[in-house]
Amino acid sequence: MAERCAVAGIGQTKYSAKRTDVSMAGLVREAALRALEDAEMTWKDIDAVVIGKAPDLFEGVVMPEIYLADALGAVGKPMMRVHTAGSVGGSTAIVASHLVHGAAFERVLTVAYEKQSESEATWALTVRVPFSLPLVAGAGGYFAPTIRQYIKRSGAPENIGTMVAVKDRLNALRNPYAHLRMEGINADMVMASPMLWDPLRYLDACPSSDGACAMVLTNEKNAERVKNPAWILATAMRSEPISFPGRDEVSPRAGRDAASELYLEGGITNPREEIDVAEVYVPFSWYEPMWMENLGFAPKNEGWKMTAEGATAFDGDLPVNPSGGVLSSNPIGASGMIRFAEAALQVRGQAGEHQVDGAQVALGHAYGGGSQFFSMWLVGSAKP
Amino acid sequence: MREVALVAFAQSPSVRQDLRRNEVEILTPVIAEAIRWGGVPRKEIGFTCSGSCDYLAGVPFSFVSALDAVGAWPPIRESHVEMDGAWALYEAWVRLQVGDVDSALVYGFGKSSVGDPRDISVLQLDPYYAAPLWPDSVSLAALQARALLQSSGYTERDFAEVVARSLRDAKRNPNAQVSGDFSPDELVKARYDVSPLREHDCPPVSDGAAAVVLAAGDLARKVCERPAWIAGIDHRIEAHSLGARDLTKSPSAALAAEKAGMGKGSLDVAELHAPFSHQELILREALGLGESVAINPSGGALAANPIMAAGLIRIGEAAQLVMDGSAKRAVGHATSGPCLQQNLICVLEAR
Amino acid sequence: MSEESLTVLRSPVKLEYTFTAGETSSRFLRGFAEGKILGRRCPECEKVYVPPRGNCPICTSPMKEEMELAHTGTITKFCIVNLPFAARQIEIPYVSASILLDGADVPIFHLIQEIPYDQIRIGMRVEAVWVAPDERIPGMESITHFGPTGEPDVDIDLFEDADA
Amino acid sequence: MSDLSVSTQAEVLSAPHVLEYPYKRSLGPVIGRFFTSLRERRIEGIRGSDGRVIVPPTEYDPVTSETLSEFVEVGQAGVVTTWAWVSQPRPNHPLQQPFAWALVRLDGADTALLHAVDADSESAMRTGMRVRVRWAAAPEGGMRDIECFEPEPSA
Repeated sequence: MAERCAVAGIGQTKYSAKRTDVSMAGLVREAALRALEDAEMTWKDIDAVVIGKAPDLFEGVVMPEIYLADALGAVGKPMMRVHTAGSVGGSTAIVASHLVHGAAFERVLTVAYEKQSESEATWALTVRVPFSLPLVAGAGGYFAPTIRQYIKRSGAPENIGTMVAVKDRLNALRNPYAHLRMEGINADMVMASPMLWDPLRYLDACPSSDGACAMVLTNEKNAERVKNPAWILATAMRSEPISFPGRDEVSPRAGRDAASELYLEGGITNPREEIDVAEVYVPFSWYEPMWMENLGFAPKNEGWKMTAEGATAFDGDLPVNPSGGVLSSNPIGASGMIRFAEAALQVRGQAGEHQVDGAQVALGHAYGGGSQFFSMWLVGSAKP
Repeated sequence: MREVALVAFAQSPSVRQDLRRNEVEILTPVIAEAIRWGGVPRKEIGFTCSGSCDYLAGVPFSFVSALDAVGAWPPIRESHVEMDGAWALYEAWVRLQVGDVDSALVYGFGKSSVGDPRDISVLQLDPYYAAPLWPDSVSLAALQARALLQSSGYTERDFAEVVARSLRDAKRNPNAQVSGDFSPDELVKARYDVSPLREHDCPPVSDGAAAVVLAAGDLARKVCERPAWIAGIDHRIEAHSLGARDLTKSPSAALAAEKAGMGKGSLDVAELHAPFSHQELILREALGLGESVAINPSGGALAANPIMAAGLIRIGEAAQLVMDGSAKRAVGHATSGPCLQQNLICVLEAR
Repeated sequence: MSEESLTVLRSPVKLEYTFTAGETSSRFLRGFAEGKILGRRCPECEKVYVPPRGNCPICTSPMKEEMELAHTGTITKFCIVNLPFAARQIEIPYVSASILLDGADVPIFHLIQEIPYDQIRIGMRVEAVWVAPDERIPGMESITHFGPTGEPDVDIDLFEDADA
Repeated sequence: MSDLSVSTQAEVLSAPHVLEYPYKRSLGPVIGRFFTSLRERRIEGIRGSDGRVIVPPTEYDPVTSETLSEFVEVGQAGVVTTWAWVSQPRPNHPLQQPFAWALVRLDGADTALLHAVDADSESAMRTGMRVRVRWAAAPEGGMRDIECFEPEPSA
């Protein structure tokens, strides 16, 4: 087994529509400092910095690690920038863990962020490219058709999406960092919100947020100096092309293959039983049942039953997105790392109001592009 | 540290403007050649990592379509850095150190002809203090060149000699875009672009791609007669604001070289990623490269500069010389950011 | 000059590009000017791609064999767009759909019209509606939209995996 | 020099494509204060961990990465530490007639500020010369409130 790796510190910013009180450096700095304080470390304890974010068009800053070197204490150190579209927050954490697992770095700071209020998310995602029709209307427009296929194929009742939208927003009320904290959120509110990309309504969709998430990953020796580190049990990444004959976009094989490798490496034979809590990348409500099937928690076409039966609720047998998930906070570049970090918080027993009692093994999951990039990790309270 | 080697390197001819092909069409034959030459069947490659820049193509997610050049089916372990392909090689090297994977495909690509790289590079700068003034990449390099002229014995003729040697060597490089016989005296009479830099002191605008196959331990020995072993690889970054840096030095290059163990043995050749002629002089001093070390026999970035691949090409060219037996120990260098702010050193040797 | 301190910097960015469609795409786009929808077939996988690409995304072999595709096809997925996003160039609501043309193995992406949006469904048969011949340009805009053919729906078996 | 551009197929289509957006950048405490003072025609640096006065003020120390907060007003003239002559200004450049980019260490500052110098010709430029700020007529908040620098008239 390569050098063990653990999460020793976690930092998040308050996610919100606009952070007008900080510069971009100030935003990432806030998360990084909190992660260092959590790990009881300072800048000079860090050996390398790995930063991740989604397209640079959001902020209009090319390769921002160049400008952010000073703010993240990277001067004189290795610094890398990962970009795998929506899954980037997760893949950045995995790249950082490889620096520990493989390349003998003792303490690595990894940060993922997006400051979408510098422009508009929809603009950056719908840049009109010559010779193509301007049909795609933001991420919702891209994924709504695939959701329609799932509904047709699985026979899921129409209200499953609404149930997820309500559940995640209720969970968000227990998370001080969440962007949307909607007191009294209920099905009627979701059903009353405007239909944007049939079948997705406004409240079926994630917000656009400014935010950053950071973690300090360490090797075994350093992890032992921290109380209840989150041990990395397994990591997995898979990619597939965006368009080819017979592609199953509803449950992409890249997601299934990544999950099976993850469980093999993590010694998981029955994910539904052995995983206590899952932070899953659900930017549009319907993706919860779809990812339950893709991740092997439910048989094909039956993921929606977990939502319907309350299995994925905060008090269900597999709580999904107790933090409120992407539906409640979505700085795109950071959202994947927030999933990974929230999974780590759960097994460290540090998730506060949204702590799932007795969580020992947690899944962090992210996806990106046209449902074609998947990154996921399993963390545990016990050393593997 | 697990033994990892470059076992194949391929690149496209660097051209001023490839109107015929888009990025994927340029990249596909390059990856096919690297795979064919690397001896590891495409479906057995353990990890794939690439470097590119959305802004160069003017569209978000330009690296997504590039996946078509790789044949990512069944789904592959793959990652991407929004940096030069040399950093994708570093990530692949780290990935192979973990031990569960034995081979990696690494590539970098970019069509600089689509946009204007001199302006695109401005968006790398401090978005509050520098970018709003729009100092293009040649203007910043010229500030560095002037600082060097003032603080050292170098003259503009020394710049011209770097250019003359590079473009003469480039005549032997079929992938070079610019090459020829020019005398330093002739070059110093040419018109300035941004003084003190003349057009030939600056890199050409290039479209191109490069790919490398890495293999670990016995697999490398099995598929390649003379693998170019990575004896050490490291990269470091400096503070960003130009006014707070000593532009005539490259401490991050020197530190990366020390961490990569470059000094632990004599060097036959160094491929330095110096897009501007004066930067080679700064790097030679920072790395302590004496006369015995051949510099940029490929012609370097002055002869071909496909942004996002040019750094990976330096490492590939250095590895090529080890693989074909003409060098026993070589170094490939890559840079990122304005005026050599970030530098990577890869030490390659025959074993 | 207002007294309180500045909190925002206006930083307009404008970059100009010359976008090149590349060889394969240019032939595809020029086909529209002649009222044709062109695809290419992979010699190894024997699958037809539209829009065509220089190489097959599955096995990466070059795709040279070109053929003309039918102007009829089947809706594999769609969505009714109601989002008033700033950069939109089409009146909302509009329906964008993936249409698997007869003879093709991957869908193209276009508008659906001439049918009440709540009657559009997966598996519906549609055909291309072209602009007048003299208005055709090298681009998918030469087809204004796809409309219903009136044929019975097709049960699309969408989800078998390509084990290339 | 043989610049080879491959465009053998004349009918390859190309089209202009513009990426344009009016980004709105929130500034935070340090940059906000610097631009506010610029608007009032004052220039403030910030003291680094080693006591150096950094202009323009960085939020974090370039060496120790410590958060910085102590502002120090500096002079509106200073010394050119390096420069570069632009004979053909680009559309986005600060000046549209030939000019020099320069790093200017203002009186009282220990690091240099990047900006443009409106000199008559390249021969008027040399390292070590003194230049002073020329303020923009109507400040809007930002580095262009300094329109450029101009050579200080010799005494």
